[in-house]
Amino acid sequence: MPYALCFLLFMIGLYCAVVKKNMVKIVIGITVMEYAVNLFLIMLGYRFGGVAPIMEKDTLESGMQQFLNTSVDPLPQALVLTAIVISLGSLALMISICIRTYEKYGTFDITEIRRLKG
Amino acid sequence: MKGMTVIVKTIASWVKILIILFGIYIILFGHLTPGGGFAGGVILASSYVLVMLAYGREFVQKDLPLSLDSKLDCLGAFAFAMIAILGFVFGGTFFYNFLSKYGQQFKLISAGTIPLSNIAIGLKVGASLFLVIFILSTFRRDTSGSEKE
Amino acid sequence: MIGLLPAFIALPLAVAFLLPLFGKKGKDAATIVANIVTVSLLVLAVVAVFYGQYGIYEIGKWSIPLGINLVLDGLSSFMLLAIGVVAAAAMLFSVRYMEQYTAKSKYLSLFLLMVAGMNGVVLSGDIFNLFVFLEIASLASYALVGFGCEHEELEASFKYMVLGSIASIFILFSIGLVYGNTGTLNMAFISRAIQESGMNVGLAFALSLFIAGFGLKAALVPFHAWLPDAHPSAPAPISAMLSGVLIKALGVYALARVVFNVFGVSVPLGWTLVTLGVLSMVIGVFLAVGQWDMKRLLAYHSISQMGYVVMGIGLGALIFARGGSSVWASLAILGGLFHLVNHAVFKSLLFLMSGSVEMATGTRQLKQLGGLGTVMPATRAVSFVASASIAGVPPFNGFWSKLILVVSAVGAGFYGLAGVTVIVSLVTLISFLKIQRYAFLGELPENLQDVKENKGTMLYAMIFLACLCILMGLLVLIPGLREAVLEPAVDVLTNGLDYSANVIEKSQEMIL
Amino acid sequence: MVVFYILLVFIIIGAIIAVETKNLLSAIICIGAIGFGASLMFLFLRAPDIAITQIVVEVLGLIILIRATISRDLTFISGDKEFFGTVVSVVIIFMIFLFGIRVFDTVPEFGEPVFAQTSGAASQTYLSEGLEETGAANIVSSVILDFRAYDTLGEATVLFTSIIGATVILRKKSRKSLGDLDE
Repeated sequence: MPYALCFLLFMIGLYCAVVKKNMVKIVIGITVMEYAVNLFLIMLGYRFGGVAPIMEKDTLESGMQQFLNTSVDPLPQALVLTAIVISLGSLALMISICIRTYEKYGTFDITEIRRLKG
Repeated sequence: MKGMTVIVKTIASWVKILIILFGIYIILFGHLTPGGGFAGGVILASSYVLVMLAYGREFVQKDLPLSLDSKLDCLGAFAFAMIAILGFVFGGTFFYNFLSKYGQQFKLISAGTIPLSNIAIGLKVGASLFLVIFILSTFRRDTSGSEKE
Repeated sequence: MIGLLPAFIALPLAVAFLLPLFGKKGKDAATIVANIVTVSLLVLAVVAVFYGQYGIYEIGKWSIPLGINLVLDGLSSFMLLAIGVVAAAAMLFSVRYMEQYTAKSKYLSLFLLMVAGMNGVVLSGDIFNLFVFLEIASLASYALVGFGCEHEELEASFKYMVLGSIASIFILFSIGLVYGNTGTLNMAFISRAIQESGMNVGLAFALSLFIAGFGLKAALVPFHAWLPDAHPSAPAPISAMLSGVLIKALGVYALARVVFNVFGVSVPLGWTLVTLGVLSMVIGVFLAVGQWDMKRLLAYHSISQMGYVVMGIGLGALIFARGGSSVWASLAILGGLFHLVNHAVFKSLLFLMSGSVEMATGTRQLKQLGGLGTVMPATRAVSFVASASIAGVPPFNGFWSKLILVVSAVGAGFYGLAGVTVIVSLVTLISFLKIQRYAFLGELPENLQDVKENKGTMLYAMIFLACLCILMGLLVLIPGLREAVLEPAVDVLTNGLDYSANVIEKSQEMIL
Repeated sequence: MVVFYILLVFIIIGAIIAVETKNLLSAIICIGAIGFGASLMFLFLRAPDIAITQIVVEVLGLIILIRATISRDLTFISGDKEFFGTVVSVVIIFMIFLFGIRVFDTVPEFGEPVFAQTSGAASQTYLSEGLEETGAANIVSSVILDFRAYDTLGEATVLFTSIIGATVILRKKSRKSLGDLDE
């Protein structure tokens, strides 16, 4: 069920990116989609009553087996860390294209831009 | 833009140091506690963004010139690639953690190349994110020609 | 050779990190360094192909599935060769062509990053790593499409970036689904898990998202909207890179790898690929005929020619899934892959030619050109070679790959497909006659009287590719070359699901 | 468990407002709210590394996004929508949603991660051997910088590429005048 809500978020983002005509709105839609995917990946690794995959000094003493049986999955966390940075990079590039386009055309509306281009 | 009032400037100059210290802590202890090169690098970048908001862009230019910033960006990325290549030189495989046996578990000096990679990434991320925010905010708004090339 | 595999990625990356430091003064040094890098990558790729020793490289000494592995097999070395050839030619061409733009050292850096990203995609054996390198190549290409910073370039770049980002997110989402189903990210282990458990709804959905994502990157027809804007807007060497190898490495290669080696072929999948291919072939070519902008016409032909490649590969998959004769199936795949590398050569040559014409005359509208054959004889000659190749005129390379595709379609009993292939080829011929007629024959307009041929590196790059166009027919005609270059690549796809067993076995040998 | 639903519903409401509001600035503020909701969610999902990174990246991302709209005369979107096109895309997206929702039956239930059910999964080895092999107590750190360090190189490169791309896109003059060419 949490997955379904996550998928709903993904679809809201997709709707925004596909339907909206404003460049900033399109960027917002893509950002929402990225959040949805990141949440989905982290959710895949969660387990009820889990602990973070970070060892303390007393973890070794109190027993590795305990840690192994309760820790959440570290691999999706590593993936999402990468994905967040990638999305930040593409956000920066997208916004710079938006600003430059605004400077050229004076509008964020893509239908308007297409009309101006002729 | 001349910046904000004296109160804001004074507080910002003190808080900047705290933020930088916090960023360095996050970077250095990335292999022991939550955080790491990326989070710490972004925190470092945000300290200079704070100074830029408080004092205006010209002041930051004196403190951290754009050319130095982009050099740091390139050098950080190159240092990370060099760590990978050093793994090839010393261990025979790309990205081999050739220092992993040094140090003591749960101490600052442990985990071989991981803290080194964290430092390189922190440098790179901090420099590059400050650079992008700086050029985004200066674009077509100042006429002093601070943009390169 | 296997020990040198990371050099394909590390060398361009390390140089790309350092190039922006050169700045304005060291521009010439930066150009020379970048050219040395692309040429040495080409040499490495040639060594990789002809050394003929395939294997895996485990990064950081972590055996899979713990770490990430690089896989060098027939298909990836074949793609490395295509990337190396086009990158070397386009870089040589940029030496003079890019003088009309500013920020050249950053251009060179982005160019090398794009090459590194493509090499990374082609070599990677890990699905998430493939995604990361795909993003590097895509981001570099978004920035390069907008390099001119004029109205059309920015609009095209934004459109390309939005569709490309959506494609990337689709791919990431399906990576999540695959991980949720199989618990691993290594392609060999995913493939083994799928073979053990069989397909289910989740994996089928992930596969369709993969097809949509990689199809968007490859600009197959329902997803082609960005290509006719993006490819003409980029500077000419970048158009050559985009049309020549980027859509192949990020789109077709990744699609073939995922479909054949990870998920395994099936009849509906084969039909999907064939349908996508035929749609791209037909719609692309009919949209192309009406264009008057030279680069836009070439861009539409890219869609059409990619259709040939996907059709060939899909036909192979279809014949296999039906349990048909494996001779015709591998012939169809051979035709598809051979057309892929042929298209890389002649389409990049055509784009470089259009850049040369644009630089000399200042326009690329066919109606404003004419009679250039007298003032630019060398450009005219290479354009003739390239046009004849793309249209499938006999001695040139395009003819052989189209012939193989038609023969395999007829042999397997798909007469309709063979007919469509021939008709599309004829329409292609018509539209290239149009380029020849309007650009190089006829009267020279008044304002173009003092046009001069572009000398130097631009010409050398074009002549290099034109020679390849003529000589590449030998790849299928000489048995030794075919066995060295094409057959290993075809084998990777025809023995699709052996991939996982091979990789896992090699990895276990390395532990011992 | 309830906290996840509350946060997810909060995020979805934020997303709907961000998508539908006419004011660009409030849309961006909503994105910030979504980001902080996601960050809290990561914290409750026991991913503190991601939570920290998400929150700092969110701050910088907001600065970048606000830069795109502030001091522009156009913070409000005007103009009518194409009704037909909107309805068609909503219907298509809704159908994909209805089809796609069945897909999640194939992944393990929420709270029972796949790595615990698969024998020989890489994550089990990361947890059991990570400290011994790499010496890092933070397993996520050992994964991103040692086991999968090659991904991190790619990630740093993506950031580098986008920064170079942004400087290229925002440079003052893109073409030289014809006189410079003949040098």
